[in-house]
Amino acid sequence: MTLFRGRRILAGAMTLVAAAALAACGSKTTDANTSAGVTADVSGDTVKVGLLNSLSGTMAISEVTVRDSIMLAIEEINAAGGVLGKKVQPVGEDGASDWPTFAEKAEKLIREDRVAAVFGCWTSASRKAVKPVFEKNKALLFYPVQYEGLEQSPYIFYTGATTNQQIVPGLDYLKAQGAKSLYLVGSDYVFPRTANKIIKAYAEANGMTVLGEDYAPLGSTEFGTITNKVKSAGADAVFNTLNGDSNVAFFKEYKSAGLTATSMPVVSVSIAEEEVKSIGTQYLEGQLTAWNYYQTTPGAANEKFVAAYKAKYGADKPTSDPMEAAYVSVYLWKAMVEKAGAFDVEKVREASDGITFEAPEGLVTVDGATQHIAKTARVGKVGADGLITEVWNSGDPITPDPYLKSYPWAGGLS
Amino acid sequence: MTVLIGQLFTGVSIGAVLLLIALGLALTFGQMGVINMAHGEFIMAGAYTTYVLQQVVTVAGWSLLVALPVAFLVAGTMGVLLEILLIRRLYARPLDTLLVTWGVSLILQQLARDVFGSPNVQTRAPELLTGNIALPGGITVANNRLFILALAGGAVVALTVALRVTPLGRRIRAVVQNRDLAAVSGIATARVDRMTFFIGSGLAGIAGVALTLLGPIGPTMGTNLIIDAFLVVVVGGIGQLKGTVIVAFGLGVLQATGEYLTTLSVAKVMVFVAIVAFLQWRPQGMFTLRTRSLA
Amino acid sequence: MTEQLYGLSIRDLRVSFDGFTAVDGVSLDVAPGDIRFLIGPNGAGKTTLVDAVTGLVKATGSVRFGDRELLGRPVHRISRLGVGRTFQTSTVFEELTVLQNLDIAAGARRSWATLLRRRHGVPDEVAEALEVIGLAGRADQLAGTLAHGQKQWLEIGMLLVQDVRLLLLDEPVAGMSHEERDATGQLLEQVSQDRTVVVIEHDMDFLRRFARTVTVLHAGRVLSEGTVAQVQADPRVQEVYLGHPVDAGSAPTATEA
Amino acid sequence: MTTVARDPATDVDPTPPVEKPAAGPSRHRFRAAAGFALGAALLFAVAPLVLSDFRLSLLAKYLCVAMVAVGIGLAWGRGGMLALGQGVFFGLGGYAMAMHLKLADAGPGNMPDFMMLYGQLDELPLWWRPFASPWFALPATVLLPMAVAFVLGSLVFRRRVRGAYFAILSQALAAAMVILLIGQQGTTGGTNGLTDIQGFFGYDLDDPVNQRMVYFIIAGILLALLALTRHLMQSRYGELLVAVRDGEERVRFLGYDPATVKLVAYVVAAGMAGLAGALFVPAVGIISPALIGIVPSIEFVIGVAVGGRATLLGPVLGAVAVAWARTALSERFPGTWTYLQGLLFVVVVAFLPGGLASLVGLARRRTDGGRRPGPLVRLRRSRVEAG
Repeated sequence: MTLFRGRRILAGAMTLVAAAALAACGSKTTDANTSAGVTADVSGDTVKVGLLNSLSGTMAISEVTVRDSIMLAIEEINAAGGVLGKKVQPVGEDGASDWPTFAEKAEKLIREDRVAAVFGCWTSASRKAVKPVFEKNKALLFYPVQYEGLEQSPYIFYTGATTNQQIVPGLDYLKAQGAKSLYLVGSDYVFPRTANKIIKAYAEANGMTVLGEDYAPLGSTEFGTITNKVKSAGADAVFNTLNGDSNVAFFKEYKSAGLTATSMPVVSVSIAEEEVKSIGTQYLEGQLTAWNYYQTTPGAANEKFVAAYKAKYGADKPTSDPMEAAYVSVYLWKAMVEKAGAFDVEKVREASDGITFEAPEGLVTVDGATQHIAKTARVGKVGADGLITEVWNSGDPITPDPYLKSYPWAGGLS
Repeated sequence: MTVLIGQLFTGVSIGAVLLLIALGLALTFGQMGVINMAHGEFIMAGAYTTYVLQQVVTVAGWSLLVALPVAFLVAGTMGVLLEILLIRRLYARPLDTLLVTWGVSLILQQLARDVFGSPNVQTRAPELLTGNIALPGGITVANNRLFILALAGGAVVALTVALRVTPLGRRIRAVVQNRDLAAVSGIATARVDRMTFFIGSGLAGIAGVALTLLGPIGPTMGTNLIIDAFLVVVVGGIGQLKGTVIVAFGLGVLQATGEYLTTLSVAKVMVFVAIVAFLQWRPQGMFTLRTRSLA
Repeated sequence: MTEQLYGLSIRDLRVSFDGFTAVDGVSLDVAPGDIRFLIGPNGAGKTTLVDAVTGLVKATGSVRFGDRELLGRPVHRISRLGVGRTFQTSTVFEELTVLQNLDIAAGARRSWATLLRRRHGVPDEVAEALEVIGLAGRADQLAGTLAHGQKQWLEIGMLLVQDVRLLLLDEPVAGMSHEERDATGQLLEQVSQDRTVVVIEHDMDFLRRFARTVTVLHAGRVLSEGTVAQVQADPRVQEVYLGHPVDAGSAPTATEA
Repeated sequence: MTTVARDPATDVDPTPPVEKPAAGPSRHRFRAAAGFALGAALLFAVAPLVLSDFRLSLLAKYLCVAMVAVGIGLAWGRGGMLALGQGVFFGLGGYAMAMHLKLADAGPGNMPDFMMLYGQLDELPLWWRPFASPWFALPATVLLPMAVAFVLGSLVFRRRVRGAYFAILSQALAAAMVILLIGQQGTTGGTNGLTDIQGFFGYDLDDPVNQRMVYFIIAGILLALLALTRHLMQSRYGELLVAVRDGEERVRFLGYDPATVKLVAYVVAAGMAGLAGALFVPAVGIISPALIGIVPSIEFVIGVAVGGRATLLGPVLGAVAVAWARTALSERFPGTWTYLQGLLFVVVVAFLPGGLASLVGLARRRTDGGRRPGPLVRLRRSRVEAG
């Protein structure tokens, strides 16, 4: 017994001594942030970049396609001579649909592999999880998915749409079509809840009424009740921010309840060509989506992208907005590095403002102040062939405004 | 009022889905004590069977009808393989079947991902089943829900009849009530176990076919269902189908009502609280085969 | 061992499962210090009677041990009133040692402070029980490695250290060799000096040698009661057992309901 | 009730046997002390020297998982309660700690960033306020999970909900907890959870030196928990717990209330999971619903099964090994980890129920020359329920 107690005290003492000794050297939160970033390893004739996507778990469905298009861009760039004369060497990691794993893998890519930039993440939760890692290590993340805005990190470039490039134009379109009332359906997570706050503020300022707002847990596939509520509310249109599997169940239920694109159109912001394929045109035909890119978007750049993608991954594989944004993000990084003449993160950031690229979605311009991208908003309609055709666009690229500062009605939101 | 009646129907149809996915478990867990976490993946196998068949039989209505027996066979065969390869070794330690079959379910999910790809696949439902019937008073009843209700009802009746009338059914019931006595009475319990597993897993396959009418068909579709299914069986009590049926519909209506009054999230939590409360009252579930071994 | 001896008094005991009445109005008295044997054909309700007395199944009527009513109390409370039992299948803790088994049995009244400390040495009552049941030499052996008879003795030993005043033993000599039966019988006689013992047994030879009184149950009712000789002479008992020869030494193999 | 004699040879015991002192207590104690010193040396001296900052922070994360595993080993390995909802307690501890650290980061009187973004709250919600004080938050990381475990445990154990029923209920609890947390995005951060934690009681967590300090605290607490668990396992209570696992009804007939016995182990395990969650937060900088649902809760169990559920060190080594394998394999073969994880579950639980520890036991017995009655003798399960 005595021996036992002794050990316990020993352990406690060791902990305290070790902690105290080390704490004495550690910096306090009040100190100026002195931690130096990790510099990328560019000593050889290659430069490493990190690809951080979920290859397993629930998000793999979407994120694998993003990984594919990033790989396509890297291949094209390498075939054309690389970046600053160096071949780009991708280092892939699996985020496994688990946010802390994303943080762990981000740290690994930055500190162990010493990559020059990381491309990836899909969900807001994974981005929020890795954001401190990139900020702490002063490393770059290119995030390719439309998101809820209200964020601006010096070490993240957002190549997908922020709210004023997707949701607000979508609402503008509905308003122009004469919609007076809306029903909001979304998955229970950050993006839909934030999007719906914006929608409610917009509706209030524009004389529309929101008749109801429902959330389903992520992955939920039981939409009987929600459809019932939607139907009895009788809104002019439904604004849908559901994610993933839930969309399939929702649209099957929607059709069963006798609701159609003509009687009550649904505008979705998370359904791209890939999702249309897995839900089935039987259920989606005629419904609306709001994005910045469709496979059918006209232009030489897109024809080239679609052809290259299908050649590499199969003729039955559609291209979609997040894939395109991911593809574009690699080219934007290349342009920034070349303008800066170096892979150094701070120099790349300084060089970013005003970089343009003739993307498949049309001309995009990097806004150095927000590190978002000016892009054209598009509303499309799902056709019988599973492709989405544009029915409206914003004309010019919309300047990103992640905090909606230029919209008076959004004053209370951020 | 219209909405309330509509909600009642929604509740019943949620119940029918719960019943379909829980029925097989009521047999394998309720009667054999095996906690098969791969049951959800057997459902998935049924759904993918529908998808594959649709590539061959292109008329949606026929492919769905053909898929029912085929999915039963496919999932049932998977169940028998699982029983022979693993579960047979584990009858003495039921809790461990939970962990082993969870491992199996991970493997099956990844297998589905590698074979069919990560994205969900789509099947075409026959047009008849995508419509609805309008009742007086503005109430609509979805055809696919009616179909599933009928399917669930049919499965329960078929299972009940099979258990009551057929020689196999009598043997299954004998083994459930007293395995040792059945064994000394000359019943090959191992074979009965295998058949029970075949039927239980086969029912999961049928549930999978039905679910293609409602939701996504993908590698992870089973994981969302398995806990709900187990809760139904646990609350329903073991050894009898009656409890499973009542509880499935009860929970369905409870969830639909809760969801209508609050939100789906709150409704799910409500259902959980109700279950804990219920088990306080009847720890062995609603109906339990009263044998002294359970006293 | 100066504690007072109590008797068991059962009045109009009824137990039913889903409409089937397993015990149907049994009344019987076991005198303090008696060794009472309960016999009867399969399905007579013997084990159910013991289940009811120990709180394992719900029952109506009255069961008094000394002046305490047992019915309606939870199992562990009844146990703390000094009523202990064994089961047909041995139920020692096979992955604990003999000593640990006995120590646990002895400790139901221990405080948490005691429980959370390690055991030091062998408590007196445990040492005593080890001697009585003849397992002193095997104290550190895992109970699962004991021979069948030794397990049954360990069970009885656990009841002794538990300091029960009423022992209810369900077929204690089933599957034992002749030598083991004798040893068990002597153990019962020794135990009954300051305790009351009720034994369910099919083994007629064992019964003839060690029973002081016998109650015959049939179809949930008391059929006959008295000394061994009285019961054997009872024509109703002979009738019931006709076609059910219960030979000495034949282990029961069928389910008793 | 079965009186049909079961053949002891075929009636395989479900749970691996309890370790038994091999020799006299003094030798045993010496061995334990030596093992403990060795573990301390490895954790405090070797690991920090050998591993890079990044790998050391990963090890800190693994050790948190190991803490949960120690508790599961006690509740499941010794007590037979397959706690499949430990993520709930891990989460409660983690959230309690993260709430305090978020408030500390924000500074007195301020609100955490996400609340203003997503909640648009004018003031801190009432139930957040106590967490501003470390004197409330720190004890809460342990006491809150213990209290929840106490309430749930007293409800279910007293009503004799056990075995599969208990496992499934605890799983459902994890699912319900996740849904609740996600639904309250404004005050809990929703699916994002609480992220971007900067400081730990005034120390900047970005500083590698402070990360190292966090690692040492975690290692020290893990050792202390091991010592506590070892004591519990070897106490009379530990023996009683095994007895309850193997024959709950029998223990009841001995005059104990098995519900209380189980409750203690369950509550202690919950406390350990809570502590682990609390320490996970400074080590990794995030707590989110993704860490506490059904899947992570089952994953806590796999390490325990692999290492050896009924042993003291098995769960710790198993948890660290599985977590390490996951990182290593998913770095090299992303995507195939799922297969391996599944196979690991199947192979270990089906064919090696005693875990890797039973291999060690096997080897040791071989060297002992089979002198003592090996617990490997397949014992038959006490079938008290059959009474």
